[in-house]
Parts: sequence; C-alpha cells; structure tokens
Amino acid sequence: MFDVDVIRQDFPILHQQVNGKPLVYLDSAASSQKPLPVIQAMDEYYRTTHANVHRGIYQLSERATEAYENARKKIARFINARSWREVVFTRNATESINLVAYAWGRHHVKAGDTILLTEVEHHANIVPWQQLAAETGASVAYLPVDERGCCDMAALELLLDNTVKLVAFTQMSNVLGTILPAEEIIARSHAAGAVVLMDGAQGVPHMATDVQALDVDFLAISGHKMLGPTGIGILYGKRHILEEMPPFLTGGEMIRRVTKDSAEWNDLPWKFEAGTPAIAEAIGLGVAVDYLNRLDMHSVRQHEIDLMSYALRRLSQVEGICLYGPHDPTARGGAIAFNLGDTHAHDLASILDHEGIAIRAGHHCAMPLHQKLGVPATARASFYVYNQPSEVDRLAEVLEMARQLLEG
Amino acid sequence: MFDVDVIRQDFPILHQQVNGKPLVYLDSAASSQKPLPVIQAMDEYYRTTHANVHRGIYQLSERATEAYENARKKIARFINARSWREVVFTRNATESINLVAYAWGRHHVKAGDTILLTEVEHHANIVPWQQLAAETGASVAYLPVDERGCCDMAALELLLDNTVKLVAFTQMSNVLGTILPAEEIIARSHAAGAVVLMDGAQGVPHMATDVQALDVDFLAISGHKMLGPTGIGILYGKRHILEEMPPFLTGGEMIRRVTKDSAEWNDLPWKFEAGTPAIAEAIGLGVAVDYLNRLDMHSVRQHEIDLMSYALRRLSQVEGICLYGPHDPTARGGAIAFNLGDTHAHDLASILDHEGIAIRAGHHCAMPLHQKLGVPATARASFYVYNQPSEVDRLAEVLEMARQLLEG
Amino acid sequence: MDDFYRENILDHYRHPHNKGELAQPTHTHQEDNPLCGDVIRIDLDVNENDVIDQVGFSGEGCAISQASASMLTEMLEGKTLEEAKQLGKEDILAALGIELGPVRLKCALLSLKVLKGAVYGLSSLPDDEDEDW
Amino acid sequence: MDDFYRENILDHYRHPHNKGELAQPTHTHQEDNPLCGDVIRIDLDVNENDVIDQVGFSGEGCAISQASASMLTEMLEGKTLEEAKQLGKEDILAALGIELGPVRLKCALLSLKVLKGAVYGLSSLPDDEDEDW
Ligand SMILES: Cc1ncc(COP(=O)(O)O)c(C=O)c1O
Ligand SMILES: Cc1ncc(COP(=O)(O)O)c(C=O)c1O
Repeated sequence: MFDVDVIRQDFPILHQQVNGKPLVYLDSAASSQKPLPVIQAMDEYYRTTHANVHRGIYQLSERATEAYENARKKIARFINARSWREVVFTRNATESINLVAYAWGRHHVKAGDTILLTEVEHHANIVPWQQLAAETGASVAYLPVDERGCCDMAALELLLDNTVKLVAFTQMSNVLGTILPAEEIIARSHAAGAVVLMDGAQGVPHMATDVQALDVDFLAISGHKMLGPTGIGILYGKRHILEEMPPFLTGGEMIRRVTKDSAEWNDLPWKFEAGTPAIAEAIGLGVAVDYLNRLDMHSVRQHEIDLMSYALRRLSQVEGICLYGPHDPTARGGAIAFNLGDTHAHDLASILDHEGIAIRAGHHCAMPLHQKLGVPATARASFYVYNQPSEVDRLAEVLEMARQLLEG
Repeated sequence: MFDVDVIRQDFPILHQQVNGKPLVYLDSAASSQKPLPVIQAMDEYYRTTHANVHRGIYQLSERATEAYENARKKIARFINARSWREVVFTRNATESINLVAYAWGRHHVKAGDTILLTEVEHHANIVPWQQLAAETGASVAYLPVDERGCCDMAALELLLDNTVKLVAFTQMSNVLGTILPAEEIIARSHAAGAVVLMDGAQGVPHMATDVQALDVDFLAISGHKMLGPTGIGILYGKRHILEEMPPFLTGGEMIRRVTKDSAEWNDLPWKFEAGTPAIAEAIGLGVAVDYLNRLDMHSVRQHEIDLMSYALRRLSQVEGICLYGPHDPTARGGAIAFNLGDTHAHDLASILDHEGIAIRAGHHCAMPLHQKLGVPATARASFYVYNQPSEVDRLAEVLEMARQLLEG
Repeated sequence: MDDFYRENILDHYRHPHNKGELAQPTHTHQEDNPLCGDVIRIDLDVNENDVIDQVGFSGEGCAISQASASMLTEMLEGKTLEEAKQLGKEDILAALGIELGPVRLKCALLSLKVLKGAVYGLSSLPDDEDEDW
Repeated sequence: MDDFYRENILDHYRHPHNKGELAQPTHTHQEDNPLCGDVIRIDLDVNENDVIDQVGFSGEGCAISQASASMLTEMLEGKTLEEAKQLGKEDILAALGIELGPVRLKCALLSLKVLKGAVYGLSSLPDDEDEDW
C-alpha cells in the first residue's frame, strides 16, 4: 500500500536536477513538499469558487464557506478533537503558541508563577513564554534533557511545584528527533494543576495524534510541515478553555455585534479568527489531511522508522560522524542531526547542495539546545513520506567526499 | 490599453453560470477574484521552488527566499515606501491593525489618552482600539461623518486635542465608497502630535497610494482585495517607528539570538514576522501587484469612476431605490450601498443570487455606521477591474424585478 | 425567478398571520440576529391544559424571517407546549419550501429559536444541535 | 565537486594566514554570526603613518568565514587605514572565487564587517549599504 515510488509521482518538485544532479530533498522538518492534490485543490478553488466566507448570500460565498469549514472538520477528525469548534485556524504553529501566550497567558499567569518548558524546545515555544514572563513577573524554567533529548522525569516531578501554571513542550524535537513522553508529561502536569500546551509542529505530521487520548489542553500545528500550503496553522484548544478566553486579534468575523463603545464576541472558533481567513490555505490543508489519511498515519510512521533505521546504520559508517539523538529508531521521528569531525555544518550544507542534496545546517531555531550540546550548529537531514533509502545512500556518499575534501 | 474584455480572459472564475445565468460578480470589496498569472505563480512555486526561507543553504531555499523577498520589494515600490524594510507581511489588514494596537499601542497609549477614529470605520479599525482603550484606560472618540460619509473637518480640529495619541481612519469607506481626505487628516493629525494609521484595505486596491506623499505612519492592506491570494496582508510602517517598537508575535525567524533567559530581535522587517511566513501567498501578491502595475493604477481608478458614473445613473432609475454615499463618482471608490423601499437587503441578495448576481447584504462589518444611517443593513455592489456596464444593467433589471415581486 | 420566492412565502410576508403582541402572554421571548437586524418576538397564551390558546409575533426583518415566523405561529395554534417543543428545523424548511444558504437559514430559523426560548425559558434551553460533523 | 570549494579556499582554511592575536593592537574588533556561531576578531597594529604594520585574526567557524578572514588579512598588509576602508564585498568575493547564496554570504563577509568595526569604531560605522532595491 505504502509505495514511495507511487507517492513520489505526486510531488512534481522532487523531479528536478540541481547542479546537474537529481534533487535529494532532506529538509521536510523545515517544510514539507506538497502533493498534486493539494496544489490542484487550491488552484481549482481560485478558478471556480473563491469569495469571502461566512456572510455572503450568494453561491460562490456559500461554496467557499462550506469548503473552508469542511477543512476544519477534517482537521478536527484528524487529531480526534471532540468538536470542530476546538480547531482555530492560524498562520503557523508560532502564531498558535502566541495566541495562547497572549489570550490565555495574559489572563492566567501572574507574578511568581512558573512556565515550565524543556531544553529541547524550538524558539517558537520559548520566546513567547519569555515575553509573557517578562510582562507578568512570572519565570520560565526548563526541564533538563540528556544529550539524546530524553527528559529527566524525576526532575519533572521536582519542578512541578504549585507555582507552575503552564507546561509547554514539543511532541518531537526538531533537531534530535526525540519523541517526548507526551502522555506522561501531560498526566503529571495535570496532576500538579498545570495547563499543558504541546507543540505539535514536528509530531503531528509524522505520527497519529489523538488530543482526547492525550488529554492535552492546547496543541499547536503548522500546515506547511504536513503536506499543506504555507500560511496556515492550527490551534487546538479544549472547548471550555477556549470559551472562557478573551479573544486575541479583533475585528471583523470574530464579533457578533459592535457599537461605538463595545463589542460582543462570536461563537467558537470564529472568536479567534479575526478578518478574512486564509481560505484557500485551509482548503489545501484539508486536502493534505485527506492525503495523509489515505496513506494512513501508522504507515507513515512505520515508513519513517524503517528509513531512520537504515539512516542510523548507513550514516554511522561515515568516518568521523557524530550522530545526535536516540539510537532506537522507534524512539525518534524522521529528523537526524549530525556533525562531521571539526567541519562546520555550513560547509557540509554547501557541499551537499552542490551535489543536489538539500539539508539544513545551523541552530535550527533551537539555540538553547545547541548550547546544551556544546556546538554552535549541527547539520540535519529530515525525512517524510517521499524519501527513500537511496537518498540516504547519496547523503552518506557525499558526506564521505566532503570529509576528504575538507580534512584534506 | 485598459480593455475589460481582455482582462476578463484572465479571470477564469468569472466564466461560469449560476442557476443557469452567467455569474455577475459584484462583491470585490469583500474579496477580489484572482487573475491567472497570480494563480499560476503559486502553482508554479509549489511545483518547482518551495522550501522554507531565510536559513536554508541549498538552492530551493535560496530561490524561495529570493522570490519571497522580491515580492516584498515589489509591494514596497507599489506604495512608494522608502525601503522594503518598512513592509511587513501579515495575514490580512485586520492583523496589520492588531499588530499596531499591540506592539505600538500597548507601549504608547496610556490612561487618559484618546484614540480618534471616524464613524465610517470597518470593525477591523474599531475593535482593536476599543480593546486597547479598555486595557489602558484610554478612550475612543469618533470623528463624525455626514450621511454620505464625508468627514466633518471642523470637528476634526476640535477633537484633535493633546490627548489624541493616534488617529486611525479608512482611506475609503467599504460601505459608502466615500474617499476620505487622507492628506488633510494626516497633516492635521501630525500637527496635533498624533501618530496616524490609515486602513488601506479598500483604498490601496483601487487608487494609487504613495505613503511618502501622504506621510502616513502606518498603512494596513489586505492582499485578497487587490487580486492577491488569501492569507496575506501588509503592514507598512515608517522605519524609525518600527525600529523602536517591541515585537508582536515571537518565535523563530524574528530573533537573532536566544538563550534560556533572553532573546535579541532580528532586523526589520523580520522582527515582526515570527515563524514560517506565508511564502506562496507573498509571491502571489507580488504578481498581483505586477498585474495592477501593468494595468496602471490610474487607469484602474478611471475605469471605476466611469463604471460608478454609469451605475449611479442607471441604478437611480430603479423605483424606490435609496443610494448611499457621494453623488460625485470622483469622490468615491467602486463600492455602492443601497436599499430598495422597505425590502430587506437579505431578500435582495437572495433574489439577485438566484439570477447569478453576487452582491453583499448586511452591515458589512460597519455596524456603527449603519446605526448612524438608521438602517440595520444595506445591499452593496462593488466593482473592480473586471466589471463592465452590462453588469450594472443586469443588476438594475433584477432589482426592478425584485421590487415587483416583493412589493407585490 | 417566480419559482424562487414562492407565492406562499410572499403571501405570509405581505399578510402575516398572528402578527401582533398579546396583552398578557404566559410565555414571551425575543431575539435578534445582529447580522441582519432581524428582530422577532413571540408571545404565547398557554391555558391550564398546557394548550396554546393564542399566539402573536412581532418584530421586523426580511421576507424569510417574517414569513417563517408567520408560518410557525400558524403551526402553533391549538398545540400543547409539549407538541410545540417537538417542532424543528425541518418543519420550517418544509413550510418555506425553498433552498436556503447558511446565512438565510439563520433568518428562517430565528422564529424557531425565539419559540424555544419562550417555551423552555432561557436557562433550560437544550443545546443547539447545530453541531453535526 | 572539486571545482566548488576551490583549492585556494581550502588552503586558507587549512593553513590560515595571520592567525593569532596581537599583543597590543591599536585597533581591535570582534563580531559573531549567531546563525552559525562563527566568531571573528581582527587586531590591527597601525603605525604613526596610518599604515597597517601588523594584522592578526582569531576566532572559529566554517571554512568560508575562516578562509575569507585569512584572505582579508593578506590584503591588509601594508595598506593605510584609508585604503583598508575602501575594501568591499567585491574584493572578498573575488578572492573566494565561488558563488555563494545569501546565508553563506554572511559567513564570507563576517571578517569584512569586523574590519569595518575595527577601523571606523562602532559609533562612526557607515550604514550598511546592503539595502539595494
Ligand atoms: C475598510 C476595511 N478595513 C479592513 C478590512 C478587513 O480586511 P481583512 O478581512 O482582509 O482583514 C476590510 C475588509 O472587509 C475593509 O473593507
Ligand atoms: C518543534 C517546532 N515548533 C515550532 C515550529 C514553528 O513552526 P512555524 O514556523 O510553522 O510556525 C517548528 C518549525 O520549525 C518546529 O520544528
């Protein structure tokens, strides 16, 4: 069923040459490519259906509204939300987290409170909390992780004192690939009376995620990392929490009534969607979810475990390589960071690019983690549904060449 | 040069039947349709170029970054900004205004201050200021307009006392079509020491707008109303004001450096663009601007003046019609609100839709203005580059039929 | 065109049934739809046998909201409160007999919403079952 | 592949010229590029005739930043401060002789930025002319 050759046919971008070499795209953790059904759905939308949504009394607008709201329902089902009202469209995972930091944080976090993060977080799940802390007098604490990104669960118990109002952690490290023990973190945080936000930017595209089973309070997702278009993200929130939150952005769409002096908010989820939404993008993301469902998220996960097993084996043969993250491929997602001797990751990336291989090099928006690892930068290869073992081979071969070239 | 028949060929959506009648799309003030070059540029982007921007050391990412930043430069030139650094990408005009209300407003507006709006504003330019006022203890005041949307400039002089920190007004009313005297409002507001935000959601798509000539401090724009895709908007801000503002959304992309305890911001404009941006959408908007430049904004404006002259004449022949807004077509943009006897605008919209004509009916996100007009709702037809006199005729004919039907 | 706003809608709109307020209603409720400014109030006179003796509606708005209110009051005549509670979306739509988009649906169903408010009282209103997936 | 990181880059990277700190520099400046962790410091010894007598660079980073720093220090030898101020982007790129994307350009130009900081002093640094439209 899960046939990479067939899948690759749906991704036109992969079939190109870079510097005369076939493109090997290994940067899906930064942003995934898009399959034809997603690209075509948006194209079709603009050619046949576009109009502003929700208020229009004419067929284009009614069709556009239905398509937009239908996408929301698909996404709600994909993460097993209780209701589509719990799914808010944003621009990206970053905006989703900021929405919570502003609209929930500004009203629940006070001086003396603690916001607990982990040491593997992406800047998107650090800086909004630093800002909230600076404004409110709260403080930010970090759950320590070991050099493979595994959380110190004993430390969690100690850190979860009664000042902790919010625990925000990533489902999967975007650098080390480590999958965090979400259920346990959530359950213990709840037991300690904290609200929990999970950054699903890396996890949701790669593993089946059930917000009800996890019992998570907030979940942030980026559309562009899960085969969807740019410009669309998701904030899931438990309904009763979203209900009592004030709005974040205000304006049209999110109001029921406005007078010169006051305004009354619209129902969920529109209370949090001010102005004309990213309509085509929501529709595109809905189709991306259809595509992932068709592949089946368990098969997606298995594919990445297989590929990662192979990558761990093959890459460890490269002399001088240092592979970061868990050794066990089932304990990690499809991203792997590495360094090669004393060579700077930027040089690796340049040389790989010259051979048509796209990886990422730098701090991957996780500077505190790199400070912990004691390196300014790492190189990172990351996989998705369209990647295959032969691409791992290419990567390993060129890394071997690079070593020889740079070490001379 | 400006040939509507030729232009219409670029808009595939217009060539469809609704209920067996040719579609007449008269709702561009809510959202414009998109020409083929815009649709194709985004399609092409996803098929050949997509990658995350700014940090990638490989060709896809470099090409994507160049296309994204190039779009910013096109838009900066379109509004004659001094520098592309003054152009921030947002989701829509609503987010642009909220960005100012949060990042500028929260730091400059204090208890006792006044935020001065006008009575014709869209909710997007009312509610964020009400919220800011509620949080800071400032108050919101409204510059009165007459029933045609013309500002009382004597009142402006009186209202502009030294408590006014910000004047926020729309370039063009989205209901009445009235073009506000922007230069004069801005000059007088500056003379009184106030900062000025202009809501260009309606104005910028329809008339040449020069931020340097206007000397406006902030300008909010929606991409989807100016032939661009959904999910992209613009905030223009004068560089020295943007420089000294704290960021709004925080996370990746907008930082230079992050430690566990602190963060340092990136340069303009990225300081205000947290997370993965709406890359394809920015590129699409850049192509929309190319398209408008090719048509020439002065020709666009002339086309709408001609069409509005005709519409004012033809629609005034419909018995029982009440047309809102200025009589002089050069004093207004391409939107015209009306009511027909005692008939509710919703009934008109339904009947028009049944005949393939798409207009908007309701309060158009301008409830305070409708309170002023003394009607709960109006019907609104709005034009853009692809509309033509024969569509005005269709509208008038069906309105005449509707009158007979409903009044019996 | 003629087949769209059907004669019965136009009849009810031009000549609404049960239009007016009751002097001393046993049940009354009013709501508006801020999107369009439609306002509907319904007054009921329910006798000791829980039967609706008299019904009146007032308010203003579009043809759809006015016609459906008129039709709804007709349906209520002689019904018990229990029977009134059973009235649903489908009954209104069947009476109107035309297809409506989501915005106009709100116009059509405003009077039903007002009726529910009147017969249940606001506090015991059952959840909106508009949540179909 | 071999044509990409050309021999001269690799030479400068493996065997940097003027690597090391000066004991008592008349001018010194350091900057880093947080994106990749590259750090470069440049020390100058400028004599009473405004001629650069000695130059040393220190720091760490990628091959491009290290090689371009080494190349830059070579160019500085025997130049006057005024001549050093004239050095620009093009000089570095010509010396490297390869095409670089925007991210790597920052690596390549870090040492030039540090040099400008050293010769101008931070307060009188001319505006970045990186603002081409
Ligand atoms: C005058 C005016 N301002 C602001 C807006 C809000 O634009 P958007 O919904 O794209 O944020 C609109 C759109 O209807 C408008 O007409
Ligand atoms: C773990 C994690 N969180 C958050 C983000 C931010 O996602 P976006 O840039 O789409 O907002 C990313 C993306 O790099 C990520 O990897």
